[in-house]
Order: sequence, then structure tokens, then C-alpha cells
Amino acid sequence: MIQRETLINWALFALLPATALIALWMDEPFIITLATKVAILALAGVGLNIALGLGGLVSLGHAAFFGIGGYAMGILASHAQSYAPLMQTPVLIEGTTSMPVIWLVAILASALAALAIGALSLRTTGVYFIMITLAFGQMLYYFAISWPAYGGEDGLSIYVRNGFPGLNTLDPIQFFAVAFVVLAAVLFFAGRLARAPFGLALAAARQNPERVETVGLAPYRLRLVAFVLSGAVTGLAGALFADLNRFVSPTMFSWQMSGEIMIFVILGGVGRLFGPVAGAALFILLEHVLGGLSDYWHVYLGGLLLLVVLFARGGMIGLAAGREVAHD
Amino acid sequence: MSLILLIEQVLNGLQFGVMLFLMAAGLTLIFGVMGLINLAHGSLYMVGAFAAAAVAGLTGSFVLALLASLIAAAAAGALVELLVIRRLYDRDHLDQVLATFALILMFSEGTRWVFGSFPLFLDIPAALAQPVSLPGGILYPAYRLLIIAIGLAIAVGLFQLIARTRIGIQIRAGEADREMIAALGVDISKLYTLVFALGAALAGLAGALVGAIQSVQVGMGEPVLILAFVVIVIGGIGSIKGALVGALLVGLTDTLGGVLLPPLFATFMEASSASSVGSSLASMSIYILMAAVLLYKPTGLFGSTT
Amino acid sequence: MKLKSIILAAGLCAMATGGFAAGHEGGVKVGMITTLSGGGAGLGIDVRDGFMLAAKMAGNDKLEVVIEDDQRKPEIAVQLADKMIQSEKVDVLTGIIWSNLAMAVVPAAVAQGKFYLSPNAGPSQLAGKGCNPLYFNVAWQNDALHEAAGAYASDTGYQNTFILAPNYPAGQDALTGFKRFFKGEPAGEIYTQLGQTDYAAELAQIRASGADSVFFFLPGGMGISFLKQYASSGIDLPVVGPAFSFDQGILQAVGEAALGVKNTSQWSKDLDNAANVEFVAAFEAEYGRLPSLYASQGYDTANLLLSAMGKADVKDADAFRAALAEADFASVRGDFKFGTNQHPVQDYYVREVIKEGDVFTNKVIATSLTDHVDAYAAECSY
Amino acid sequence: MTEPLLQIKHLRKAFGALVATDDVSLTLYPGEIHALIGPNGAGKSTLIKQIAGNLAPDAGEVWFEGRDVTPLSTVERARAGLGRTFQISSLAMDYTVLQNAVLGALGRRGTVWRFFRPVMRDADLRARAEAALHRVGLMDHAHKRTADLSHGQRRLLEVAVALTLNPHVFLMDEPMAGLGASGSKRLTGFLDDLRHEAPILLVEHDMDAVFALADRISVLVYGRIIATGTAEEIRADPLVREAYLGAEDAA
Repeated sequence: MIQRETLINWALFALLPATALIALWMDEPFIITLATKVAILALAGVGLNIALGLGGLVSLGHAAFFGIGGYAMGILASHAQSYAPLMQTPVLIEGTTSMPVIWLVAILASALAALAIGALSLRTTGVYFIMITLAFGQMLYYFAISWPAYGGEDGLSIYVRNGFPGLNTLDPIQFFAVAFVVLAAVLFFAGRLARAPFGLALAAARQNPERVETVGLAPYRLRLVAFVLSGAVTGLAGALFADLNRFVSPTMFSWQMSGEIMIFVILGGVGRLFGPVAGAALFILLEHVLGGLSDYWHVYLGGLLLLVVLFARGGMIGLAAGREVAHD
Repeated sequence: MSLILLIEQVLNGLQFGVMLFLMAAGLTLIFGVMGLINLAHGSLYMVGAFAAAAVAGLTGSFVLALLASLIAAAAAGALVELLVIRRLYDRDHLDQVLATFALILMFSEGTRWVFGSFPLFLDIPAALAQPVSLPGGILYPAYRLLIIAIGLAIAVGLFQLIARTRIGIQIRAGEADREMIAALGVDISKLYTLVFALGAALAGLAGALVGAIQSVQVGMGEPVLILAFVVIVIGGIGSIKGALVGALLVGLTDTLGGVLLPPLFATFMEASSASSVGSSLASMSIYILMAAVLLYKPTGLFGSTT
Repeated sequence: MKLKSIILAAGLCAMATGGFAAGHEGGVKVGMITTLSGGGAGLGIDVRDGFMLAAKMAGNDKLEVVIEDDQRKPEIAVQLADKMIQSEKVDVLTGIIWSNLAMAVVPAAVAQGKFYLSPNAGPSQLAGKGCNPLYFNVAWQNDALHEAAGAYASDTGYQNTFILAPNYPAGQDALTGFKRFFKGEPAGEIYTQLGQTDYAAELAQIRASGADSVFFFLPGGMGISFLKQYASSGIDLPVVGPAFSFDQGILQAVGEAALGVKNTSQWSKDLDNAANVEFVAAFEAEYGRLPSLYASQGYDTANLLLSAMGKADVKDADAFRAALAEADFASVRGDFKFGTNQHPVQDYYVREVIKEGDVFTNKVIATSLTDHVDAYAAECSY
Repeated sequence: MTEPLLQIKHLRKAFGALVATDDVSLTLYPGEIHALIGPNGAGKSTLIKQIAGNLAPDAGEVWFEGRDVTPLSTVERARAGLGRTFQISSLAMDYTVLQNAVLGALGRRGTVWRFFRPVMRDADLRARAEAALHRVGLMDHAHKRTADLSHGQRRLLEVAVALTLNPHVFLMDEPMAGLGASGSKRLTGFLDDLRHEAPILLVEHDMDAVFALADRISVLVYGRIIATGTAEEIRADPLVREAYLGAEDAA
């Protein structure tokens, strides 16, 4: 029997490309751009959800990885644009405009950062963890603002979107396809992850770390690996987001960005695989509907968020699917 | 750098630290007693500043303005506690972070709705607008000395309140054991509202005091909020003593870092890039301090180890 | 598909725009992206109000304006620009307040064949090597007000001014701009943190430096904080700054602390020309407040556009561009023309902060630079 | 006699002025059940925590299978073969009964770094988990959410998870608590057999079970072991009668 939540997930998932295709047919390229934005922000949320939903790690510093991914793209592409190599000694490293290469670099760079930040932060728990991740995010934010080499506060503009073999990424629908396929692949991976041995142990460590220790597994290492995977996915989303805008700036590192990524996860439902997709879609929709209604739309957004937190604890998918069912 | 300049900068760090303490004390009390992370604390700071500016504009009295900041922030705090916050006590930190993040959005845009987009005017009283001479030939703004004095007085008052009074006993009992306090026959929800309003009033007062020498504008609370969090995390969440020590540490590190690092870098770098690199590092310095403290003691300097 | 044209670069712009001629014959659709919510919303609101006032006064029903809020976030601005170009199919973009947002939006927009009229930001990249035939700046190149301040400081006889600005690109440009026209030697040069609100440490350094005057560029709340703290620090040196910290919207929040400060600007409410008198009166009547620098720039931007609409069809990009370049409109600043890089060649004034009744405002006391051409114009070639 | 599998040497732990563990030495030999009894507050839980590695002793050593494990963490001791059950059930409450057991089997296997294959379709792990559930009689409840189990069933699940680990020594903290008379009796029978797989250090309040099961009994009072011996010896010990059994009026 197909569970109700699974049904909702697939419906949601299909909605995104359907929207993009209808927009293509109606010649509304901006709607495609919005759908692309949803896909990319959802990807960032899926990344956070690995740490937050599965591992119970409330990171208020995921903008750090989002920003690192963004700057990986910005730095590589700007060097390619100006034909100035990134590094000459000891090995020659040149910039690139190839998306797969940029993604790889973004994933590696943000995973590395997550390893360092996680190794230090995971020594703490609870509020301390929330605050230390916030502090690391702020550290990178201030660094990015005052680091003149790549534009400082002004950020970096990349005038032409990076390339993907065989595709014209400047065509909105083709870029959407790229982002959507990446999202689908990561969702598939995250779904498998949650059911794999690692996911079982990680989620157990969230529910009861003592239990996990007693069966001879170290929660710290489980969490660290989860944090690294989570950071890597969010970093990948950052690289795509930078490509969507053809622009990176330190605001990608800001703590409001961390808050927004967290909002996508919560709006959709913490720990639910497709939660971030629903959350990001709703957020973007609200931004455009409410933003058109009033200059003060943040008031309504805040009110809505408050209602979700207070009265709809499973998020939107939780509301629609009813109580979470344990499954094995 | 001359000694006089250095002493003056230490005073500046002290003043900044004392102001941070007013913010951090409320945050840490609220966490200690209710176990709540309140991101919207910065909004109460902003409410205090706006109330003070509005009242000062109407009456011209700075004392009334300070009073208004206390009352308005306490009232806003109590209201928010009654309507929203009390539903969050049994929730996990994640829900608290989100709900209070939502409150920030509402407070900020709501204030802009009421007061408009431009900064408001709030000035210090003329009597304090001149610097005073300190021993050793140091000229120091009278108003900043006043902030230091008020801050220290409040610190002493808070310690007394917690050590000596009935409410203090209840607060300590609440920190130690939430069930015990109910067993003592204390109306726990009233106590919570009271503590929240107290914390809010302190934040509001800080907003008004600082608003008079800075600018009263929407969003003024967030940078201070983050610093206040750094303070209580360094000091140990729930500890008033920790908040005081943490606030002074952060205040001094931030001020002295900004003053000392650029010339330090200038000793081995070209002047203008030294200034730029030095001030970048200075702006990161308190976060580095915080990370270092947490690595050494994962629950802060005065935090309980459990 | 429209976006493909980016690859084809600027040379093919005219053709790309030509493809969308259908729809509004002789009309112009303007997309205004500006900051209407969050911090700094006051500036965007003034630009918008100034622009819309001019549009209303002209009563030209061929001008259609779409307004969107960028929340001062570059990412949002870029997405709005995509929306304006892809969905709204606008002909002209305008409205951006901040240099970093302009740098994020303008290069891509002009590459897609859209005109961009800047009502506020003037980053040096767009004035020099990165200049573009479709980009017009109706306000100033970013350095200009600082250059004017430097020139004024030297004219007044200051020898060692203490200079400070936030540590970000516009701040670095500000100090460079000041020094370009300042003949003395700065007594000290400090970069503060962006968003810093307490300047006690800097004030102590100013006091200890032995400077004879102070120049600062601290936009928004930073300037308010600095001035208030400066006033009570006991330092009694003359202060010079660009108009941003002394403008109509912000001045009331600074209060007495600003009285007597000299600031440089290309516009002032009391400039005595017919267009300005009409503008100030109309703005007060329409919105019930005094116009700001930003409002004047928004107003001029609209009038520039309207003047070009009277001469050419926006679909004929070359003709429309030529019409814009003529700058054939009555600017509230008095004389106004474009230089070779399509940035203003104009006079810069020195204003002093005064009190008129209960309201703090500015009056012009001197002219600092006449027919000033920005420092980057020579690097621009199309 | 053979070498003891678990040997506690002069363990000491103080919290301020309160000495919770005072020079405690204990041994556990293959095939035996060694019961640890004592009144509430005698320091049994503190002692168990030090043996399991949750709490570092101030002085003394814990030896396991001939090596000093005092510096090892809980995780390392668990991997070395120390199977523990908790006084208050410590389980992953959102998981099903089977998932909890599979978690134990996973810990036994030791390789958790598998990110792709669904763990619940791993035949090996599942077989091991189901066998353990079967042994404690929880197989009928395998797909129930752990939070929905009765108190007694959770105690059994604790034991089942410990079984999946195939430990060399069991460390059981009051496994009978809350089981009720019939459940208690069943578990007593079960533990009686289990000692041949691995010896058990048993902390228990249920005196019937203790006297029925234990090869040796140690009595802990105020952090000190006042007597160790067979059931008969303990019953006869005047010190024990005075300090402990006297109060309970043991049979």
C-alpha cells in the first residue's frame, strides 16, 4: 500500500517540472526561473535536513556552506573570465566555467569546511551548538565582506552562466532541468541515506545517544559525518544558486540566510525527505504573493511562520499526511 | 600608542561591555529559568529605543524617555510572553529559534510600519554632552561614564535581587529544578512572565541608552543580539556572573582588537592593506574568542557542566 | 530565447531589442528595482517618489512603470531584473540604490539590450573600463562627492584631515576619492567595520592624532551614530563629509549634532533655478515632507527619460541613446550634461547644515568643483 | 580457578564530600551470575557507570579480559564486549522494536559507514535482531513503535538489544524492574541459561530473583562492599543482616 505521505511527496515533486513546462508553454521564462530557484533552495534545505532532521543537529550556520559553494563558483568562473590562473605554484590551477568541475570543487570545499567547523562545534550540544555554528557563520561572513580580492561587500558578478556539456545553460528551461536533476539525485541519495545503516544509527543517536554508545557506536563520529555530508549538499546548492544569479556576494553567508534555509526545512516538516521542497516552494510563493501585496510583507511571513511553529508541528507535509508513521 | 589613549580605549571597551551585559543578562536569565532561546531579544532592545525616542520627542525629558523605554519594553515582553513565548517552553530549541525568528520579522516590519523607514532622533541630555576630565589628563565623554555607572549599578542590583529577595530565591529554584518551584507553591506562569518582562526591560533600557549616542532605527537590535549571544555562550548560559564576565571580555576584545590589530599588522605590512587586513581580523576576533572558549570549556566559563 | 543573446555581447544589443518591438507603440515600459523594505528603505522610497512625481507631472500616458522591492539583497535584485526583462519585457531599468546591487544587475541587463538609468549608485567599474552605451548615470560617479569634499578641504586650508570610512569597496573608494583632490597629508586613515555603531575608539584616535579637521563617509545609521558621539566627545574640529549623512531624511535623526557641518552635494533644496523651485514645492505638496537628495535624483532620472521619449522611439536603440545623451531636460541641479562615459558633468556644491524653524536642513555656501568630470571617464571607450 | 573476565580493582569516586564508591573491588568469572545488592543510595548506579565507562573513577582500575580498560570510553568498552542494560530503559523511542534490535546488530557488526543499502533489508542483521527478539519473547511486537510498548516490554527489549551484541560480559541494571510477577519469573529462567553464554553482573532489587540466580552476591552499603559470598553466606552474615537485610526482613 502506498502511504499518504509518499503520494503527497510524488505529487509535490511532479509539480515543480510541471510548473516549469507550463511556464515554457505560456512563454513566461521568469516562472521557470522561480521554479529553478525553488529547486536550488530546496536542495540547500535537503542538505540542512541531513544534519537537522536526521541527526538532530540544529545548525544556525549553514549559510557558511551555502556561501562557500557560491564563492567556489564565483572564484573559479571569475578567473576563467579574466584568464588569470588561480594559482601558479606549486601547481598551475586555472579557473573554469564547467559546471561539473565547479560542483566538485564546491562540494569538496564545503565538505572540508564542514569537517573543520563540525569537528569543533560537535564538542558542544544544545544551545551551545546552535550558537557556535552561528558564530562560525558570522566569522566567514565578516571575512567575505572585508576580503578585497573577490569584491568584498560588492560581491562578484559572472556575466555568463557556466556551461554544462551538451546543454545551453542560459536557456531557463535547460538550466531548470540541470537544477532539477541534481535535486532529484540528491533526494534519492538522501532517501537512501536515511534508510541505510548509517541513517539508522544517526537517527538513533538523535533519539538517544546513550543507546548508540552502548551498542559500541560513537555518536560524535556519526554526527560529524552527517554534518560533512550536510555541508557538502548545501555547498552544492550554493554553487547552483550563484549560477542562477550569475552573482555571488557575502549575503550568501549572512545569518538570515541560515535562518531562511532553516525555514524551508521547518515549513515543510523537519526530517521529512520532501519537506524542504514543500518549504522552499511555499516560501518563494509567499515572497511573491505577499511581496506584491504590501511593502511590509515580512509581518505576514513572520505571522505565518509563527502559526506553523505553534500549531502545525509536522510542517506542511505533516499537516497533509497526518501523524508520522514508523516504517521499516 | 600613548598610555592615555590606551586607558581611554579600555574605558570604551568597558562601556561597550557594560551595555552588552544589559542585553545578555536578560537573555541568560530567560534561558536559565525557562530554558528558552529568545532571538527576539534584539527586538525588545529596538522597542526600548523607539519608545525613548518617541517620548523624548514629545516631552523633551531624557529621564522620562528612559522610563518609557523600561515600561514599553517590559510591556512588549510581557505581551509576547503571554501570547507566544509560553507555548514554547516545552518545545525543543529548534521550535524556539524559529518562532522567535518569526517574531523578529514581525517586530522589525511592524516598527517600520508605525514609525516609518527613517531613523528617529534621540539625543543625550545637554548636561551630559560635554566630556569630563579624569585623573591623568584623560578627557572622557560624561554620558559614556554614565552608561558604565548605570550598567555596573544594574549588575550589582541584579546580583542582590537574585541573592537576597524572594523573587531571587524563586529564580534560583527555577534554574535548579522546575518541578521543585511548583512544589514551593509559586505561581510558575506568573514568575515566567515576570522574568521575561524583567529581561525585556533591561534590553529596552540598553536600547534607549545606546540609541541616544547611536541611531534609533529598524534592525538596530540584530547585531547587538548576536553579540549578546556570543557573550552568554562565553560566560555560560544561565549564569549572571558569566554574562558580566563574558560581556566585559567581548567588549574589551572588540574595542582593543579594532584599535591594536591594524597598527600591529602595520609593523610588517604596507600601511593601507594592514589597516584593511587588521580590521577584517578585528571584526572576526570575538567569534574566534568564542570558539576558543568553547573548545576549552564546551559549556562556557561559568556554565553548569550537565 | 531571449537570454541567449547574452552570449552575443553588447554589439548585437540593438538587434536583440528590436525583436520585441510589438506591443506599445512609442511607449516605454520602465522596470524600477529599488529598496522599499528593511534597512535603507528610506532611500529607495525617495527615489521612487521623486521619479513618480515627475511622471505624474508630465502626465505622459506612454510611460509605464513597474516597481519592485529588492530588500537591499543583491540576489533578489538579480532575480527581479530577470523578471523585469523576461516577464515584464521592460525597455528601461532603473532604481537601484546600492553599488553592489548595481554591479550585480547592470552588466547583465545592458548585455541583454536594456537601457539602465542609474538614479543613485555610480560604481567606478561602470564609469571606466566597464562603461556601456546603454548605461546612463543620472546621479554621480561614486567618487565625486568625496573628491568635492577633498577639494573643499584644501580650499579651506586644512592641512592634515583625519579620514575614515567603512571597510568595504565603497568606503575604500571614498577615501581614495578624497585624497585625489586633497593637497594636504591625512593625519590618520581608518577603516571601520561595516555596520559599526560605536565610534568611541575612533574618536579617541582622532583626538590623539592632532588633525585639523575630520572627513568621514559613513552612510546610513553609521553616520548618525558617529555624529552624535562626535558632538559629545569634546573634539572641536571642523567636519566635512559627502551629503549622504546630512540629507533631508536622515538629518532629523542627527539633530543638533550636525549643525554647522559642511557637506558636498550636486543638489540642494535651496538651489535657485526654476526647475528646482517647482520640484521642491510639488514634492512637499504631494508627499508632505521636504525632498531629499535621492528624491531629486529620482525626479531628474524620470525627466531625462521623458525628454528622450519625446525625441525617439525606445525600439530604435541608437536614436534613443542619442536622445538620452543630449540630456535635454531642465535638471533641478541647474546645468547638467553627460560626459563621454555618460556620467554627469556637473557642479558640486558645499552645503552647511542649518536649522529652519524646527527642521534641520542645508543651505548652499560655496561651489567646490565646477563642471567636474569623473576620474574614470578617460578609461571608457565603447 | 580460571581468570576473572571482569575485575574491578580498588575503585573510588567522590562527589565533593560524598564518597559514592569507596575502594570497591569485584570479580566476575566465566559462567557465573554475580549479583550486586544494596539499599537505595548505596552507590550501585555510580559503580555501574564507572564500569561501563560513563563516569571516570577518581582512583582504581577496571580490568576486562585481562587488560586495563579504565582509560577506554563507553563506546570502546562496548566494542570490547561489555553488554549493558539500563535501569531506566534507554531506547530509540521513535523506532520500532525491530529497528532497535537491528541497531544492536549493527553495533555488533561494527561497520556503520554504509550509506546506500537499506539496513532493514540486510538479511544478516535482521536475522540476528529477530533471533534476539525471539529469545526474549518480543517477536510478536517487532513492528510496534517502541514508545508504545509497556514498561515491562521495554525492559525485555533492553535485554534483547544487549543479546544482539553477543557480549562477553553482561552488565544488567535492574532488568526485573516493572516486569510483574510472571514476567519476572520468565526472565529469571532466561538469565539462568544466559550465564553459560556470558557471565552477568546483576544489579537487582528483586530479592527472590537474586537469591534464585546468583552464584555470588556482593552487598554495597554507603559505597563500600561489606560482604561478598554465596546466597547462604550472605543470608548468614551479621553485618548484612544489620545494615541491609534487617530492614527488609529477608526470608
